[in-house]
Amino acid sequence: MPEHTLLEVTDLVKHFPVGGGLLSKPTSWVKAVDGVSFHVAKGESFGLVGESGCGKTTLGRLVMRLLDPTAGTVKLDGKDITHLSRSALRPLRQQMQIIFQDPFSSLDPRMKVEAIVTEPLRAYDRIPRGQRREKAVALLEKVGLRAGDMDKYPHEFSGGQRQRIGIARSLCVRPKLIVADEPVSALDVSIQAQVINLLDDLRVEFGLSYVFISHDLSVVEYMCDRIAVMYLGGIVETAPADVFSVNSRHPYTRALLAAVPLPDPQGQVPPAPLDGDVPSPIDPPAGCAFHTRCPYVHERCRIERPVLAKTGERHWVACWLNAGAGFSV
Amino acid sequence: MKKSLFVIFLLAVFLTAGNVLADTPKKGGSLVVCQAAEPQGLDPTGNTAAAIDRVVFANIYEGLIKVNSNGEFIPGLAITWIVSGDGLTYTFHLRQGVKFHNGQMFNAEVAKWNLERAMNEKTVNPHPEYFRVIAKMETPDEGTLIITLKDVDALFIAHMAEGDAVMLPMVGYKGAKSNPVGTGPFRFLKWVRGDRVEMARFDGYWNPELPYLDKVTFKFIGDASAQLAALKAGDIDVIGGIAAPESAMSLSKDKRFKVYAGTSTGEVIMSTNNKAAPFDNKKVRQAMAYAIDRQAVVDLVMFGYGTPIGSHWSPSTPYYVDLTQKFAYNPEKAKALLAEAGYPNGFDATIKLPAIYSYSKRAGEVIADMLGHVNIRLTIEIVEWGQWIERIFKKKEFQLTMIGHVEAWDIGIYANPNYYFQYDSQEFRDAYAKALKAPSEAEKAKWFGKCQEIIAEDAVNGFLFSASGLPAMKAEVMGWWKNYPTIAMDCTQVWLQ
Amino acid sequence: MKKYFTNLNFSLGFALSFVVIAMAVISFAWTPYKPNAMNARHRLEAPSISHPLGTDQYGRDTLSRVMVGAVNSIVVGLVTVAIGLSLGVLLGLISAYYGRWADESIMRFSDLLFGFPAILTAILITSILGPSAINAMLAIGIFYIPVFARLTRAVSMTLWEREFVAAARASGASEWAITIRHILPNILSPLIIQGTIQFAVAILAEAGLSYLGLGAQPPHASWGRMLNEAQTFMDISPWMAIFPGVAIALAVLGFNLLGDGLRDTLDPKMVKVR
Amino acid sequence: MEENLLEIEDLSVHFHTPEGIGRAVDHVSLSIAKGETLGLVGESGCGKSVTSLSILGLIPSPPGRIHSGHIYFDGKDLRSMGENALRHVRGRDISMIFQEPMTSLNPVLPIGRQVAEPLMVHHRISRQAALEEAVQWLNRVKIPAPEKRLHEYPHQLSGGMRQRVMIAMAMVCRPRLLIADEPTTALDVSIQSQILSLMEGLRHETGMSLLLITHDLGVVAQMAKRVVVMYAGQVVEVAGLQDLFERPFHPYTQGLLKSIPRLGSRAAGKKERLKEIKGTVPSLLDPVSGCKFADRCPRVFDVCRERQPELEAIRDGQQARCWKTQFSERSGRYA
Amino acid sequence: MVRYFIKKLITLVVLLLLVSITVFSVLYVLPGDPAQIILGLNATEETLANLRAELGLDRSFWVQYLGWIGDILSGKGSWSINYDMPVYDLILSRLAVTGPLALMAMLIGIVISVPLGIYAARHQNRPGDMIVMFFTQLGLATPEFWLGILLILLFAVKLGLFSAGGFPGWSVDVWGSLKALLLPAFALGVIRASILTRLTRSSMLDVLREDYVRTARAKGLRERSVVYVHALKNALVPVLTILGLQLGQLLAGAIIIENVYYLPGLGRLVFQAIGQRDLPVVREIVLFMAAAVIIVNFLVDMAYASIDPRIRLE
Repeated sequence: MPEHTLLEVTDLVKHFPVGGGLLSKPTSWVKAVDGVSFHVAKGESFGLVGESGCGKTTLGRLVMRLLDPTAGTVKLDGKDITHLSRSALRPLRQQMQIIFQDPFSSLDPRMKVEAIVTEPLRAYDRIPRGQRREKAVALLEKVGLRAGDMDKYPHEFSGGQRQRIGIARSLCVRPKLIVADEPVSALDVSIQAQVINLLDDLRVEFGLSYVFISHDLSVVEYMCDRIAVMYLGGIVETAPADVFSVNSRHPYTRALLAAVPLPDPQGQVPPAPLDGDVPSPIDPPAGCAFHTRCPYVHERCRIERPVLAKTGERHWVACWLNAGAGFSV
Repeated sequence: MKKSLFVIFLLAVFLTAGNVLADTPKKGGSLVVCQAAEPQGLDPTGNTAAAIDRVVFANIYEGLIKVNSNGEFIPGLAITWIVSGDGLTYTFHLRQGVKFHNGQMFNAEVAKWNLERAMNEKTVNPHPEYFRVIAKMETPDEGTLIITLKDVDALFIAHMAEGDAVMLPMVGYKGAKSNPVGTGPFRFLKWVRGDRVEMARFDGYWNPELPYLDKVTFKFIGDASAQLAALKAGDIDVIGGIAAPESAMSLSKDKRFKVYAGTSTGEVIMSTNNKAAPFDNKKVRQAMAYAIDRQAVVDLVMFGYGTPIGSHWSPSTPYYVDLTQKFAYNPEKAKALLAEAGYPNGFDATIKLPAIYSYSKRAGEVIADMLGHVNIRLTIEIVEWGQWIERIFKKKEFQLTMIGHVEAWDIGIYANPNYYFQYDSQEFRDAYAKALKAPSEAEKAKWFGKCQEIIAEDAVNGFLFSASGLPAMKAEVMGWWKNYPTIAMDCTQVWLQ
Repeated sequence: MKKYFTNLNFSLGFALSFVVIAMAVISFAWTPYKPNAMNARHRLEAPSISHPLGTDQYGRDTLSRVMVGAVNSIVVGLVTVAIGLSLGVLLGLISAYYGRWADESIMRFSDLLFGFPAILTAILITSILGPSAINAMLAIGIFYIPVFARLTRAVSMTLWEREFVAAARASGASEWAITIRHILPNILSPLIIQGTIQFAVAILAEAGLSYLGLGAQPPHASWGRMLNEAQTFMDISPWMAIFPGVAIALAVLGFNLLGDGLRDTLDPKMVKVR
Repeated sequence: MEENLLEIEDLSVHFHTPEGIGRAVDHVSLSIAKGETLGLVGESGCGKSVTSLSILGLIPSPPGRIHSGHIYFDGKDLRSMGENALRHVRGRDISMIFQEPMTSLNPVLPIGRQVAEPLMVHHRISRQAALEEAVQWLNRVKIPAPEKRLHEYPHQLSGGMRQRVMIAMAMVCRPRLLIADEPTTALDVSIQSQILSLMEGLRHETGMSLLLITHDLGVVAQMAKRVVVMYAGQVVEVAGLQDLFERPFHPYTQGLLKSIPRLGSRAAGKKERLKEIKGTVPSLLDPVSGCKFADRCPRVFDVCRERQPELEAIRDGQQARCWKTQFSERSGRYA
Repeated sequence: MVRYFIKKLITLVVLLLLVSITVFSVLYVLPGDPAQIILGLNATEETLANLRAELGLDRSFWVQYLGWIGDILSGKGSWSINYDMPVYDLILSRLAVTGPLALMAMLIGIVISVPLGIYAARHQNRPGDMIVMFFTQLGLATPEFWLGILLILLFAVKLGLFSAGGFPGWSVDVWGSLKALLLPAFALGVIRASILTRLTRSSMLDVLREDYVRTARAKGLRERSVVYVHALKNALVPVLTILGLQLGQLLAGAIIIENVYYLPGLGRLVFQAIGQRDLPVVREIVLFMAAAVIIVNFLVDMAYASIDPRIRLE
């Protein structure tokens, strides 16, 4: 394990109750995150990729302790924050911040930009108004907005600009870790590039670590140093970005990669690499969660759940084929 | 033993009737009578509510003695009654061959049983004291009932003529509340709750000439304007008593209808809590009496349909003394009296008005305005009937209230210091006791008159007016009572032209 | 402010409510006659120059009484909305925040209240406490608690799920700070809108209770009771039954339109919660 | 040149809002040949969806209104057709599928009914027969156990299945043109590839034309033969697939292509900084006198801000709306 | 569906139980002695005590409550003090007035509102819509009892076409009884229609903006089937909720209009029974009314489920 591990997540589990009321117990549980371990080094950009419902967003919020995990631990800078109370967490919030997907929902429509970007400051100490404004100006300029935007309301901005405001807010307390939850998914292509570049620049400038969550493989590959692929609440593979597209080993990862339409003039549609839908996270398949759709499924996959096994430099795969017989495609 | 004898023959009834009616009565037809309040059960011996008596008394049920429209006692199930000289023994000669609607026979035994039932300690008769004056009863034969009283009771005959003393059959009396059986001219058909009570001519009535009508329906329409509309639309023939005098006003202008502005037994009074300051001060009460312009009250509240009174006695009841001039309207005198009583700047008080009676609400508003002119500032609080009973009548949590006392001969309530207005006067109690034991008419008149004067002088309550019964009907309805000296709407001799 | 007045609903509503409020305010200083002064010589008069809306059965001036009645209606509106807002918002916030059993029990409580027919409950309340203006307000106000609680709950529940709340949490804001800084400002405009509409509803409800004799007590003028008194005089002086009703309708129309106008301008997408 | 199945000429659609008139579609012309797949590409709000909705007269009105222009389908002007005649074109000759398969299906009707409905309306066949055909189509779009599914409701299906139902519904009358408005945007990539290959298969089988509206250049690259690029309500470039990706002419098109990260670039050892297009899309409400892209264009000239360029041909099958076309011809300053 | 049904049913039962306890305790503390009211002002203390014992008023709260619930569950019900008959029969006879009144009002409301609402939605912001919306605003602002009074003024006082109130009774005069209910039902119905029209309109507008309506149009459906098949069924869901709420409230809440027209309905009965302290009647009717509201809501939930497969198939 590399030195300077900033974030360490071990066997994290989150189950959400379904149904249930005043008198009745929940009828079932959504196993949104089901035993996930990973770590993020200082300055590293770690990508979490997967299809909708795979648990990546829940995982992001668990890391931020916006949700309380059902089991497992989260360590930030070596400190176990899994069971810290809200007030005990408060000082630690300076070290980690989050950026959200929806630039409309993530900004309070009744707050002015100045108040929004400096909100993280208000949780700690009373900073004089003048100083706050100075800080806000600096932040806005850092993300490419103007000081004059400070007294506007969010609805006066376009989607890309709002996302910049969200980024400014997350930078306010100089965090070490930023969880970016689909930060560019809601943006138009031409705006996406602006935000991606901004995030990339900021990372260098502030020495940030990212947990970068996205469903878009191209963006994740571009942004991240290491990529984890999630399927039904579990990580099936983590691989360094530079080998991800060519040397990934899990059948699901390969299928995903094959399904991405490349912006090159092919003029034809390749056959779909996967059939059927993702099973329900309420009742995930036994054994390997992917076995219902896996073209290489064999007996063991149906019974026993594979664990992540190292197959290369910083490259781990949870698949019986890889772990056992040294499978390669 | 010298006996005085009152014998009034049936013939006399016919004579009286003949005088009243302009034409020869015709038989047949049906009549729909409207009354505001629906009775709560149909047994007058279990409840004093006037609504019950109005429907069933004299129509379905009869007592030993009846009252005619002039307030005179006439034979009912007793043909004659003889009172002994000492006023203690009453010998009733009962009518022979009288049948109840269910075929049971009426006789002295039944009469005795009824009276005993009313005095019984488990009784729910609201006035057991009417009967508990009886020391013993004898039934020498089927047609004779001899009652011996413990003490002289001047009102015994009057009480025997009230709804509390009607005769029920020994078999079938238990259902009286919903299925009344009596000896009256009409037999009960059905009661559609919330709407009407129907009764039909009883063919076995002891007077084969009566009643004239084949069917009588009592319909309950609570609101004045709906009553009026129903009468105009022809849905009903008679409004037993118009609740809103404004309706009488508009009806009396219409040739198709007639309205009688007769008298009733009721007195509308501003009941005053005589134990609550400042009303425990006689001068304050008298000042209020001066401050009230009774004729104006009658005009504003009743549109003129009513008679001002000066004491707790209705002009239609025997022995009435007109005391209205005792405290003739004089606001200056009222102010002077108030000042004397220590209230030169007047005072504030609350008057609680029962919500169910529009006359009392209206009278309350008018009185509040009038007393305001002498600086008695009244706050009006409308009280729902259940609350009125609980808070005002039982717990006496009030200063002033407004209510009509409809029972005849009820001046005795002033002899009870625990009655809700809490009037405590030995002088009155003595006078009342004397009145009750008065052996002669002259003595009775003297002492009942004295009673009226005492409470008038003490200005116990604000004596306002006796409301007219205000029966209204189609022009062709004949024989309806003009005055209501008792609580009944006697249809026995009503006929249609 | 200009954007409000370009809205027809708002302008009309504002004008009507202004008239009603002005009527009430003026009545404190001046009415054509003393509203409670009886005059046996002038009773049941038809509208004329000296009595523009006629007189009632005691000869009181209807215009004066309609003016004073406006005070009554406005006070009822204010008090009931205040009752509903203060308790309803609190319950709604608790319900939305704690969810689970707190939510469940508060919502069942409001179901229970909704299960009782409103008028009937009002009648029961007044028969226990006695009929009075204050008790009528209480009876109406109680029904506003679930109205505002549901609205607050519905709106704030979606707010708690919004990402800016998560962002505030991630910034270390306490739950209390989030409620004050984010939730309350965002539920304010739906509450104002609903409050205006409930204000109108309260005027209607009070008129109904007064009509049954359960509202303001005589001699104080209230529109509903004036109508009740007028009913028996309908064939003698029908105008008595007209003007108080017109007053009610205009006042309610005014505040309803005001509410709709506010909704149009403040919060076009707001869902009406029953 | 092949015969065009659909021809849109100089179409303008305006939205009347309290804030002013929004020119959602501004003099747009395009055509689709028989059997062709045309890709219509652009960012949100560029007018691509409005263009497609106006073909069948489905613009929400108010506030939208077709201001001018013609839409010819098979030679007939759809705009001058009566509502009733146009209704017979909808669902029979031209079908549509939409982005959100959840909201585009009626939640309270069973899917069989919804799929069969166009048949009952246009072919006037009995419900039974229509349902039988619906089963066949559900089968063709690879919905397992279609007989059973007939009676199910949209919420019981996954997103991918719903979009298959939408496709079946659009196909039952064998339309000659299918308009697919962002058909896979709401879906995951693995489902997207299923839907795309299904659509391509059906197009191939039936020989219908396909108007594919998308913002995803990758999807276009797989499906289309020819591409129309829209920006701020205008067509800015029309090109064959190869030309578009290899020789994009309009600076906007060029910018788009350079601004997307390409999968596999890290493995190839090159992480180049993305070329971003600065600024944001202008509001449709503001009347712009010059080129609408001028404010964001890296090579803007004075003339760009003053006059609007026309769509000009650059080479066979490629057109662009840019003053560059003029310069390249007259002064050769640009190639 | 079955799960949903059972869940709703349990809620219903719990709610009814809570209502019954609430009703009973409220009436338990209600001041006013029924015995005194029955026997009148001059009754003696002894007679009063006798009657109280007979009515069971001297027993403890829980004994009375359990006795009452027992009577209700056994189908016996209680006995009216005033009317001396089973309260069930009393309710039934009054329901014969209030029931038809509520249904007629509802019917009038629906018949007016649904077509108008759809019309207004389809002509949004055009003159027709504005006129409809204006009248519904007026309707919302008009107290129903005032409308009732105005109707009396016009049809009874001026034109003499109707009587100003009262009810002849079904057994006496069916036509007359219907006629007696017409004006009050109209007054109630018109006010309800205002609410329902606005609701139908806004619900319809929402639905008409939905994607699946666009889909239906794109399929080439006739506008009629787009509106009445695809849109209406969805639009009716919120309308149904309010409809149920209104019907429940009408069954219970016609008190005022019954007072305006002097109809011997449930509302008037309970209003009077409170004044007379006929507690068995009050209790049972309040429970009945609350149950009516709750049960109608339950039925609405079920109707909902049958319209909306998302609930039905949960």
